[in-house]
Amino acid sequence: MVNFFIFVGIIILILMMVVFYRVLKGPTVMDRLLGVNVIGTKATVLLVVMGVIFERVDMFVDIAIGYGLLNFIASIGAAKYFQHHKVLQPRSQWEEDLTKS
Amino acid sequence: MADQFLVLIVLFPLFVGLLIPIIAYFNKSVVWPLAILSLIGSFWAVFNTATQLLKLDPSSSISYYLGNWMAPFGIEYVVDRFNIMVLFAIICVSLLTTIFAKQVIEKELGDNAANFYSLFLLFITGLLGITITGDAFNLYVLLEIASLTSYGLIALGRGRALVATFNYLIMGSMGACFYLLGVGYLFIKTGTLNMDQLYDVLPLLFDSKAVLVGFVFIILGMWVKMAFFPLHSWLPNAYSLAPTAAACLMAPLMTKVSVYVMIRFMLNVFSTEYVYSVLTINNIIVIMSSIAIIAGSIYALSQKNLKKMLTFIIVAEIGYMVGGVWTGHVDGIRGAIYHITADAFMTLCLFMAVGCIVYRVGNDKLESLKGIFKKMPITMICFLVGGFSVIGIPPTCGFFSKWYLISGAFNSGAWYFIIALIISSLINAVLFFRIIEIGFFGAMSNEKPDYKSLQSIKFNEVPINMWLPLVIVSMILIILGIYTNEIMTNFILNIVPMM
Amino acid sequence: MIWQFDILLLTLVVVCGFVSLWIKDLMGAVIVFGAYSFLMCLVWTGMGAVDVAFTEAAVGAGVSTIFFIATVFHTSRTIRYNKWDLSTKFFSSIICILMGFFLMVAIGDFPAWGDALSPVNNNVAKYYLENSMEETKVPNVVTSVLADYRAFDTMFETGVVFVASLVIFTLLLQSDGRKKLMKSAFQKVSFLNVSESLIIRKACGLMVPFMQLFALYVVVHGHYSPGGGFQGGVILGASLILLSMAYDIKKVFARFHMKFMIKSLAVGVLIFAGIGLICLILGGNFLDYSALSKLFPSMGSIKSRYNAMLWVEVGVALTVMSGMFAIYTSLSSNGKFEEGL
Amino acid sequence: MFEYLITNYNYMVVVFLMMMGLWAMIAKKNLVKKCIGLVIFQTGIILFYISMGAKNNSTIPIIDPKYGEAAINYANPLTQILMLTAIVVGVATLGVGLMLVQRIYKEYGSINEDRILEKFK
Repeated sequence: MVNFFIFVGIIILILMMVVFYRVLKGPTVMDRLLGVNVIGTKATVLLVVMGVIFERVDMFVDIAIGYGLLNFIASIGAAKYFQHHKVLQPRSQWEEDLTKS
Repeated sequence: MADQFLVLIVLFPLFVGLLIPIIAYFNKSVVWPLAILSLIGSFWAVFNTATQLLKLDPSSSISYYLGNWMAPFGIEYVVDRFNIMVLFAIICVSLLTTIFAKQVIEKELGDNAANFYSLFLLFITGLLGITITGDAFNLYVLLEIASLTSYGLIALGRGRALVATFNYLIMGSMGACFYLLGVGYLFIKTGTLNMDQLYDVLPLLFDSKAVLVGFVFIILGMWVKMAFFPLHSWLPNAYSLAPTAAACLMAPLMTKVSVYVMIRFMLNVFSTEYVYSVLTINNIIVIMSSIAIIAGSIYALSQKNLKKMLTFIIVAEIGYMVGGVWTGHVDGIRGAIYHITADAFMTLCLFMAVGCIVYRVGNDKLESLKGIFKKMPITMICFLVGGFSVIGIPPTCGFFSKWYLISGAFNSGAWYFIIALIISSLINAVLFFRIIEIGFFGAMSNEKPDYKSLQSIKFNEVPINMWLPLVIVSMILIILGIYTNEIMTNFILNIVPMM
Repeated sequence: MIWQFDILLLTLVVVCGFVSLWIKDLMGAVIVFGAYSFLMCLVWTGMGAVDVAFTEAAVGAGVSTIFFIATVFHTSRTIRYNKWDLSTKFFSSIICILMGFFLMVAIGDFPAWGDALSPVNNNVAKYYLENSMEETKVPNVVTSVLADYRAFDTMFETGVVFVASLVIFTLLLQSDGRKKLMKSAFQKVSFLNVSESLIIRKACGLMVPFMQLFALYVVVHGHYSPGGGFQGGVILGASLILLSMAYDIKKVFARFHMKFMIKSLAVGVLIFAGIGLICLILGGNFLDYSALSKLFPSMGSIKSRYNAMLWVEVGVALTVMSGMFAIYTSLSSNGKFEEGL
Repeated sequence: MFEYLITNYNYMVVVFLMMMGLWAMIAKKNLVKKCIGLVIFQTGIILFYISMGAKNNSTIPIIDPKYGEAAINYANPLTQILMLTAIVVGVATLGVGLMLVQRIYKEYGSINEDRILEKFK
């Protein structure tokens, strides 16, 4: 049974890696933000899976809840950033800088 | 009550430091007296601990178990004849600085004064804790308390202080992290954090590479914290731009406490056998410290600003202590240990005097010191006593520590260290006699003295609570010098094992 | 510990750290760095360090990313193109490679990863695992060591939070802002008139009570499950942060004012240190909780340790909550305490 | 070889993380990037401590009669406590660092080290 859950965990990790590609490559910040959010959700599941492997689910659920409650704060913060600045792509700006100097 | 003095040393400033933000909302004028009271309480506790200690056998120590858990399981406080001296130095320096600082703080900080006092006391708490603790990880936490408060204290300064603080923050965190990493390397091989137990366990592991790397990183971390020469870049700006009161407290103490931690780890965690016999890097480090001394002195010579000059003198003094310890001769180590206390008071004397000058004159450029002897005689005489001590003129304590350092270097054959010490003394003499020339005769060399403007200068000394601590410090410098022999036989002789 | 997860996760962590240092858009770097702390949390859970993982989840996911975003918000987001500075790069790579070499050399000397017989796992740690249950009746050994055996460290750790918030608050607050802040104490502010999106407001409003309830559970249940004062405090602080993002800082200050915040910062540490002081006055050593049984004779020394730890955790939570909120408000409003992020 | 990799992989990652963090702290010119480097450096040390406290076939350090009382069944609590403290210290240092970045930007209008130094001249 433990092996099965380890297998499940590894599959989730591989799924995370697929999303991770978007986080690393992401042409705009929004891609990265969404990617990080998806990683956050996957991580919540993975925490519970680890709890099953350790045979201590009751303890790990606490962490998972805490994690779930907190991981969208960063997203809201970033959203508020874009509400004020309204630029997704700073590339043009620093290219300007580049040509000036 | 009698056995609780060790913890009371730390508790007085801690509690008052925490209470000040609350009290300041009701009454701002009681903050300064409260701070002084707490430091007097702490001084009382140190004094009682010292009397208890002196009744015991010279090589023994007093332990205190926090939470009543025995040593390797809980945290232990230890006082022996080594750190009681450092504790005395810390508590005297901070008490005198606090008495001195009232007007300066009000003038420079205004609204922020209450929070400044709180940070000030917590900084002192951190330093006292570092000195007294017997647990390697507890030392890290207290080191971080002292560092964080010092970032805050420096950043309250003027001009470029912010950028200087940021550099200090990066370097300081790097140093603390190196220390933590080094402790980790020892921990993974021994499984304990208590210094006494590490001392017992480590001799079995002397050929282990992990222990070597741990030692290197602990020493490296402390070098960053004490601004040993190639790693000194954060110090001059940070200390010369900090508010006067903060500079008076930090410049004498922070670096010296780091030197203390280094010596503590060399003597009482790793043994002298490991440091001087198993490792054979003595000569390299003594050469490095010789370079540090000469470089610090030359930088000091090129400054036009009084505070900046003093900060480079600190860099040179760090070279004295590191070099003295690493000569590997008993006299060198004794000289370095004695120099920790002596240098704390010397630096305090110089920084306080400069603080007084800045308070009256308004800046600390060398040109603006013309006729200062007539205007502020008490301050300048004390400044000169401090200066003579840095140069190493006999009745002051600077002479005796230098004498021990030279004797240690002579016996271990480190002639370059002797040369560096002599060159540095000469340069210091040039520095301070230049100030005497400007201050007393009132002119730069190729300018005609303007007697009329000198006549018009009036006696304008600083308030009594500023010059009185200054006079006390310069008295302490002379008294330490006169009683060198007693200090050596009662305290220092017993800490350094014979080799 | 599960080595398959460990290897995959650590590889991801290294890549993630590298990328966050690599990309030229600061906002992107900060967000990738958020993913870094998510992954670190999983690494620590994988090695059985649940309390550390909880702290990292609360701090990394909840708080430190927000601090970074606030800083990017108030400074600039673009990275200026620098000329290729060969000497600096050469110098720093030499230093890094030297350090890496030194550290790598010592690795061969370590006990293998996960070795139960290594000195670290046997010397002091073994004592805690075997005796903590008898001496304190707290099943979570991490809590008992944190709040009792090494309580002195924890007290100063709380002190660090106090110092950091005080430093940040003192240095960012401008003198005109200070007067305005004192005037605006506890004035009535309408919660209806806000510009933020309805969805965010409603969602956050629904979340906040549950978060606070959960945080209180974490604080008081720290003896039996992962968690304790610090984690609970961060979650409480995060709930206030969430509220001040949904409305704005002024409206949160109407309920939880700055003056009160600074006081509760100090009071938290004072509760901790005060309990220690009471022990000292009652004749025990500092922080020796068993001396409290003189005050409450019905509790034995073990029971009084158990209860004192609970109060200590409450003190820690109070300080950490107000500390995190104070740091957030200072950083996110650049010392003006008006709009915030 | 594979065995050696598994038993020492964590320590190697520690070395990589610390090298990356140190590089960022020394060589990067942007102050926010320096702060990121600082956090990576600290995480490296935390990973080092937690790795040394891991045990094969052990559960989390919360005593449960189901697993018996033998210390070998539980992960090491001591390293975890030390690192809890280190994380808190790290966050506090990070907060102070970011505060300084904001103040520096307010005074000098830039967070690039070179450009700030240019303004001093």
